[in-house]
Amino acid sequence: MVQKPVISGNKITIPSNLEYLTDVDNFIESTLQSYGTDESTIADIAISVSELVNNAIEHGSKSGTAKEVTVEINRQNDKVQIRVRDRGNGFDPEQLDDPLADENLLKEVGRGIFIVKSLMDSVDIQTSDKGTTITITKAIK
Amino acid sequence: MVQKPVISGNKITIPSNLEYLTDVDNFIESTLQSYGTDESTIADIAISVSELVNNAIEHGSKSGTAKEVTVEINRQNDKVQIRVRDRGNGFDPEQLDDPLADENLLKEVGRGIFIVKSLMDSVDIQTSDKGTTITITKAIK
Amino acid sequence: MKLSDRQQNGVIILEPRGKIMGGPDATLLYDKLHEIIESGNKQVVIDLSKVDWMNSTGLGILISSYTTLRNNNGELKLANITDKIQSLLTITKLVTVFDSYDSVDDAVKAFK
Amino acid sequence: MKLSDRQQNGVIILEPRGKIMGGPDATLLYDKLHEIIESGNKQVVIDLSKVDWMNSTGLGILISSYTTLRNNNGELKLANITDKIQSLLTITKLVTVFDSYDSVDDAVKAFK
Ligand SMILES: Nc1ncnc2c1ncn2[C@@H]1O[C@H](COP(=O)(O)OP(=O)(O)O)[C@@H](O)[C@H]1O
Ligand SMILES: Nc1ncnc2c1ncn2[C@@H]1O[C@H](COP(=O)(O)OP(=O)(O)O)[C@@H](O)[C@H]1O
Repeated sequence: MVQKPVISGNKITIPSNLEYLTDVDNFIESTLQSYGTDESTIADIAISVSELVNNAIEHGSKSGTAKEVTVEINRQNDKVQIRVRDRGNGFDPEQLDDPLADENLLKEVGRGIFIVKSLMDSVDIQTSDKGTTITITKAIK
Repeated sequence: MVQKPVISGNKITIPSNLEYLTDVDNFIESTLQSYGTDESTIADIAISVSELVNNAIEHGSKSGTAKEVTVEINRQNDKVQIRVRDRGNGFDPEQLDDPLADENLLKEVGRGIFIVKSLMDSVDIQTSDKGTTITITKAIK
Repeated sequence: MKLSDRQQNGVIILEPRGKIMGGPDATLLYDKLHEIIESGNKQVVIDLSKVDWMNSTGLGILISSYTTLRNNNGELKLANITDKIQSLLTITKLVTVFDSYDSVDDAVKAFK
Repeated sequence: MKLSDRQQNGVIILEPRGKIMGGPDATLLYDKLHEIIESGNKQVVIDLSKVDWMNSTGLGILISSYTTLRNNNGELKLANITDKIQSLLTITKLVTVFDSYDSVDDAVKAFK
């Protein structure tokens, strides 16, 4: 298990602690810059990755045994694909509250996945009691 | 102007700062004990005085020049009378929000004077742009 | 006011003691509550058995604990409400807001 | 995120800078807000001009600032919302909650 952020190639592994959010962000944003991605797209992807890493740490690793989170970034022609993985107990993506419902409007939480879905072109959620892997893609020029 | 709580006879004067709430409370509760007042009545009076002193500091002195608050306690036969005075800009006691209205139920503030009125036998509010003096009385045995 | 906290079956029990009258009292409980929420615990019981009395500041602290937890998908329950506090909750109509129990054990069980 | 604050005509202006992504960010703004409320100031503007981007944690911080101030008889206004933040507020329907202004001056004036 890593004790601090470890980058190897296109992948960063962090101990499950919110203090490492900025390390993931630096890694993702600099990789996207090296692809020549425009600023607005970088922001959309960075926002989405931060949502998923927050969730992996706060909801995922909390319950699991392996307290680390990995984030992998790949370029495929004119799109970028990012995969965030934790080893928690998973969740049921069908059971999420609707953040647009009146009774949830003033809740401080519950908008993360909703925002990722609206900013990204595709969101794939694989989740079981052994962990969660969420893969997002977004077109870049 | 006093720099720390000063007790002279039946009166305590404090600098206008919430850190001195406990000094006023100690003074009032020990005076009431010396009158032989029962515990439940002491609590009702202590709660009410704490409301008025909070207000004198937070709402009263804030705007005024003399940043001190005085609290005077008197026994009159079978009742106790307490007077809390600040030198602030006063307020309009007719314009208070109703803390029982649905839209105010989850407000964190706005119940002080309402509680004083329900716990005390009488509440007299004298207020002008030169300051506020509130006198409460409660029967004791 | 003094404040201590412990865990029981994954539920956080907060135990304020003394008088809740204002000033630093509010900050103390507020900070503790945010520490709790940030560490991922969202089921909280406030045990009021050791509170001599509270004023409207105390009620404000209970309300802010209630709304903060609710808005973070957590939940607050009260336990061991004393007669004095019960009568304040009644006259202010706040009895209708809080979920309260006769003992900490009952409150903790109610989270299941 | 970094945070600075100043006063203008009795209104507190909070200026977060950088990215608001979670972790310590929430606590920082929360603590500042409670310091402000306890010192008796209840009119607050959050100037968003220097925020690169925020995620749902940032939105949660804005909501908690809004509700906390409202529940203490105070008021929150937003100023200089960037395009990125505007689109988040729109898709989450939070545009309907916040009062927002094109400049800090306009927001401060609106408190009169
Ligand atoms: N990686 C994960 N592991 C376990 N549960 C998760 C994970 N990601 C999300 N969840 C669950 O989905 C819910 C909604 O997530 P999200 O929309 O990001 O809102 P928030 O995290 O603010 O509650 C979370 O409260 C949590 O219960
Ligand atoms: N001594 C005072 N000087 C000036 N204004 C006061 C004073 N006492 C009360 N007020 C005003 O009356 C309002 C209601 O007071 P209160 O019922 O104690 O609720 P709270 O203090 O929680 O707002 C206060 O918000 C304030 O505007």
